[in-house]
Amino acid sequence: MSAFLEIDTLSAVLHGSSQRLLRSVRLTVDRGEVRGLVGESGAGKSMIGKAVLGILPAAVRIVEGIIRLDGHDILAMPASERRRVIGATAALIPQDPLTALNPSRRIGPQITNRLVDILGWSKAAAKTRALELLDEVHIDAPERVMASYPHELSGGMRQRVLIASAFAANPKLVIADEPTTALDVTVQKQILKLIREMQARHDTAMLFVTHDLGVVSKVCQKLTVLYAGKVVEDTAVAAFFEAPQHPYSKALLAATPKYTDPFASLLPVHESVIASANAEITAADQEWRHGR
Amino acid sequence: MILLRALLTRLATTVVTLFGAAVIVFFVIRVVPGNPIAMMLPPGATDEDIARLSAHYGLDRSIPEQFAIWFAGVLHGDFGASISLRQPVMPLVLGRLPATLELAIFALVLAVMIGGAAALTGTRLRNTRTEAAIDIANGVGLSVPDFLWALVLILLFGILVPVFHISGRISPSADLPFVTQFYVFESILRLRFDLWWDLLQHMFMPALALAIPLAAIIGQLLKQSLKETMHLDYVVLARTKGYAENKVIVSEALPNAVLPTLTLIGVQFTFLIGGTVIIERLFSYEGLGNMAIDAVINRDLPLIQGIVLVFALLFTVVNLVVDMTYALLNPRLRHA
Amino acid sequence: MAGETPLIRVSNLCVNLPDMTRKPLFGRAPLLAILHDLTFDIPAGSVLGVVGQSGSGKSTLARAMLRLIEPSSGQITFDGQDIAHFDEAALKPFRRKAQMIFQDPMSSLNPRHRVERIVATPLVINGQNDARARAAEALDLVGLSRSFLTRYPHELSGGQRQRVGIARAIAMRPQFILADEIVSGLDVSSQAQVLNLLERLVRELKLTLAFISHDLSVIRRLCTHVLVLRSGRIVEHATVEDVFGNPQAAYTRELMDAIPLPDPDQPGWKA
Amino acid sequence: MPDGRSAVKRRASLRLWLSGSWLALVALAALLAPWIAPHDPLAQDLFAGRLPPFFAAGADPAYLLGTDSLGRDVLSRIIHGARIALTVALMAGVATALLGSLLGLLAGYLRGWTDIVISRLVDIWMAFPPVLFAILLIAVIGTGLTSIIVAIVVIDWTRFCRVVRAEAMNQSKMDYVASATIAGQGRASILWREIGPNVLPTIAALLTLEMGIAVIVEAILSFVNLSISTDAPTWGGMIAEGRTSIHQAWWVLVFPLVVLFLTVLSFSQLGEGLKDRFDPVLR
Repeated sequence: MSAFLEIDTLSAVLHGSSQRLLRSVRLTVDRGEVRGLVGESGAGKSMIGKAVLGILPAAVRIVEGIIRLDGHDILAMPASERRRVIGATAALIPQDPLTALNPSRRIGPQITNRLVDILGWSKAAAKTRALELLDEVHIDAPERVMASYPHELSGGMRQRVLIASAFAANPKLVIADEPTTALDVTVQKQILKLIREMQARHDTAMLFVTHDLGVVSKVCQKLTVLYAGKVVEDTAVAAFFEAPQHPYSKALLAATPKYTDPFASLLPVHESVIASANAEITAADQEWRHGR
Repeated sequence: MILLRALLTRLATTVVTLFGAAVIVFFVIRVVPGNPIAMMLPPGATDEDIARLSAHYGLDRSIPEQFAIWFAGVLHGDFGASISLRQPVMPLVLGRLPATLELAIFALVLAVMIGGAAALTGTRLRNTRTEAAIDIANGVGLSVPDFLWALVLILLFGILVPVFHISGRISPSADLPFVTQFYVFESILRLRFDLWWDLLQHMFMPALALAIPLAAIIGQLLKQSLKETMHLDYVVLARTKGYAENKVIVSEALPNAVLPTLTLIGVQFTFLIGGTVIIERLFSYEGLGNMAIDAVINRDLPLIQGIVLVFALLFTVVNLVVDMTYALLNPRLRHA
Repeated sequence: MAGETPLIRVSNLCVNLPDMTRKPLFGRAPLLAILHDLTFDIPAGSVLGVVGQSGSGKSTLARAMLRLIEPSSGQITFDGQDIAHFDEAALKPFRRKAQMIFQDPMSSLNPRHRVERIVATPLVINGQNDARARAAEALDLVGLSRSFLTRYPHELSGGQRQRVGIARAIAMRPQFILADEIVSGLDVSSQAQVLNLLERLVRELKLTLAFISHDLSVIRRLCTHVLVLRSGRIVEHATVEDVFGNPQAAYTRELMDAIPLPDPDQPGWKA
Repeated sequence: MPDGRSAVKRRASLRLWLSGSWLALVALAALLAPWIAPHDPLAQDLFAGRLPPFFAAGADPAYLLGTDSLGRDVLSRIIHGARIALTVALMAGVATALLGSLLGLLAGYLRGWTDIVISRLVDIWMAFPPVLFAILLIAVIGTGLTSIIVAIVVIDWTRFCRVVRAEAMNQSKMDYVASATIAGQGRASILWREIGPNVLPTIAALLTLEMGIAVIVEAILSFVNLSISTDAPTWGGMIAEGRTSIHQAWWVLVFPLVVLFLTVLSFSQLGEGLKDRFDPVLR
């Protein structure tokens, strides 16, 4: 059986430019698997998630490639159809819990609205489901939280609500876009454990976008490393932390701080590594232009 | 509780503002060089005439004394008597205020409708030629003040294609059953839709002139905050849930994007009311502003003071109402 | 280092600030105690790491120590002088000796000034006549070529901007520098570079440094002493070896355990 | 988004170019009025009253844009009117900007009592309808060019004060101000060297807007017969006169109205264009 999410030779450009932001990206996420998507700022990691969810900014244009979600070739679909398929099969856990909840609405409807408006559940059924989900994400007083406004909850609580909301419609794929970057470390730990727990319970495929290799080592089984929109390494997490293959991945790991080993970590990325990675990109671009 | 305390604090500052306004109007007329009595009398009046008239209006007393007397009267609702119209100021002003209020509110409604439609359309069709066209229209709309728009409208729809009335508040031939001065309001209550329609036809041109700059400002600001809101995570999240674009804009983005526009409308609405002064003059609309200009031309000091104070009161009330609405609409403040 | 007078001695420092979240729509906000009775020393030549989560008061501490805000009570003794309640005129000598590097260089570098002006202005203000030459020198020290002198902040990368912030601070040849979360906005590769640079400068220029961060790994790398803050109170204050080798406070332990190390087998993370 | 940015830039430079050209034309007309105006703007010729413009039937080619009811040449009056319009725009605009911005900067940066007093004054000022205030002031201090300029400054300083105060407050919160404090810069120096340059584009945009408004205020005052003198060739006075004879001679209203409209529009577009041009991030 083929993977649940399949991205094949996906390339995207900025409108009106020939410079590629994504360079023939290829990756798969299987059912029940968490794949980390790692890179520094500007590597295009969030853009891949956005492309899958159909929320790319208007200025970014996909020029080639296939995104197959549960067997549907979503790029080939008309927009309204695509919206329906994505809404029914995929969900997003966003980065910033402060801005990801509508400040003028109570929590309850924000969890249930997809069920009621898009999937046609009854209000009562949706409410039962929401209470069940809030219990799953370990929120103690679900009734009270449902009646609250976002500003009345702490950052950690809001992120729990967002996770509950993401899993509400039993999605087959969840895309987590830097879900703990805005949180304090102690809260981050709880949220990471929760995401892992929810993913296992619902047996979802998950694409976990992050810049933090430490986080990857905690929640992912597979890992894709991006540099300038190009996949430089695609491997299993255990193997990666054992011995990263690509020089850039190696440098990235060496630059990641580790208080247990302060002097073997936090090493600057050597210029020669950047130079060779850039040369690789140039070569790939030439080949790509040639092939078209 | 906090809201109540805020309201009281706000009322206190409002009182200070109004008192300051009263002081300034009073003293501008008296302290600045130029004898108000000499302004009142026709050229060629003798010194004796001036002295007699001064005594009659109490203008021979010291200025602080005059102010005390006048202000004591104001606190009792007595604004003195108009010199040119030989009637008490208060009923005169109250008789004209409804006409101005109806005009200003109609203009506000037009501005919100036009500006809101422009903002929503621009957001829905962002990064297209339509949005660029809306941007340009907004830019022109807010660069040119109501006075010029009024002249342009008079020229286009009063003279070139005469489809609207450009003078007066209601057709002179209409016989008026009204007991209040709120004609539009009362015509609906009395089910006199013929009169209602006639009133609207008269109001449309001046109201549109007043509305265009405000509509452009609303259109520009609301579109900008809508577009910013469209990038926020909760809106993006709604899109991933499968909602159609229109629904996302109207039910997710709009309720939050409207708040900054609302605070702006407060100040801008007072500007709009201020604009009625000259617009009423242009369209010979019998409102407070038209009366104010006559009062200045006739050097009718008590009437000028009364009208300016009523405007000041109106402005501060508008600001108060807008602030309170903002607090009520914002869940952060409502549940503080 | 024991016995030596510390460069900075903070005693019984309290800071109360207006609470903007409870500020009524109109009128004054109620006061909220941010820092409660803090007492600690920073010995000359040491690097003190201040760690805490959001709301711990670490940025308020930074602003109080550099007298951007006036403490509500307590003393801040710098070089033997209590500067806690000095006015700007009296602070003038202190301003020459203590500098700060800010978290967000987009906000801390004036967008309308070129790099040269940004780095040289403090020198000019303090009456240095060779300000331009020293600005260029400072740029050399942080490893930026002189061609950067004529650029505007928005033309630089995040790491470069942060270097300009460092150059501005060291150009004054201060005794003390306070760095407030200066690497939290950077990618790991630039982060490592900036930390290496800072470490070299501390050594070469014999600086005393207070380094505020939420990241214990970074503190472990750079600092000699650690101060752990929680809700405006000191939870633990010791040398870096003691804190990491044998943390006394349960909170410190909890903070350390919560850091996700790049290691799939880290204890405490299994489900 | 370089793509969107370049479109914005293109539009900004087009707008700068168009509005700048029109204002240059008006300025040129104002400077050279005595030499380029075909007639004396005050000369009446009662036999040549209400002549239509050159393209209409019955026109006299000597009067390109026709004549008003007193037989005065419309084109010459527009050209001479540019002098008065630009004088008012420049003097009133600059003086208003100076007064309002200074108070706004002080209130926004110093806060405390300075802010309370200035803000309260602004509140009181905003409680008056500006047009009525202007008419009242002119009625009291008398008509004439200086009076108009004084009235505009007295009334419109709040426009600068409010915006500049808010902007100065925003800028004061930026870390570059904290950084300057740490460097030992005094308050005056911070206000002038650090905050000033960041508020300047806002002031520049407001200034050109204010120039347009000043021209309008002059027109409004002419309209209620309180401007300079009924004879003097001001655009507002021509419009007022044109309004009364609109059914007989539309051109007396239309030409000065078009000129006034374009001038006011150009002033504000110039301001917006300059603001974008000055922005180091957009540039």
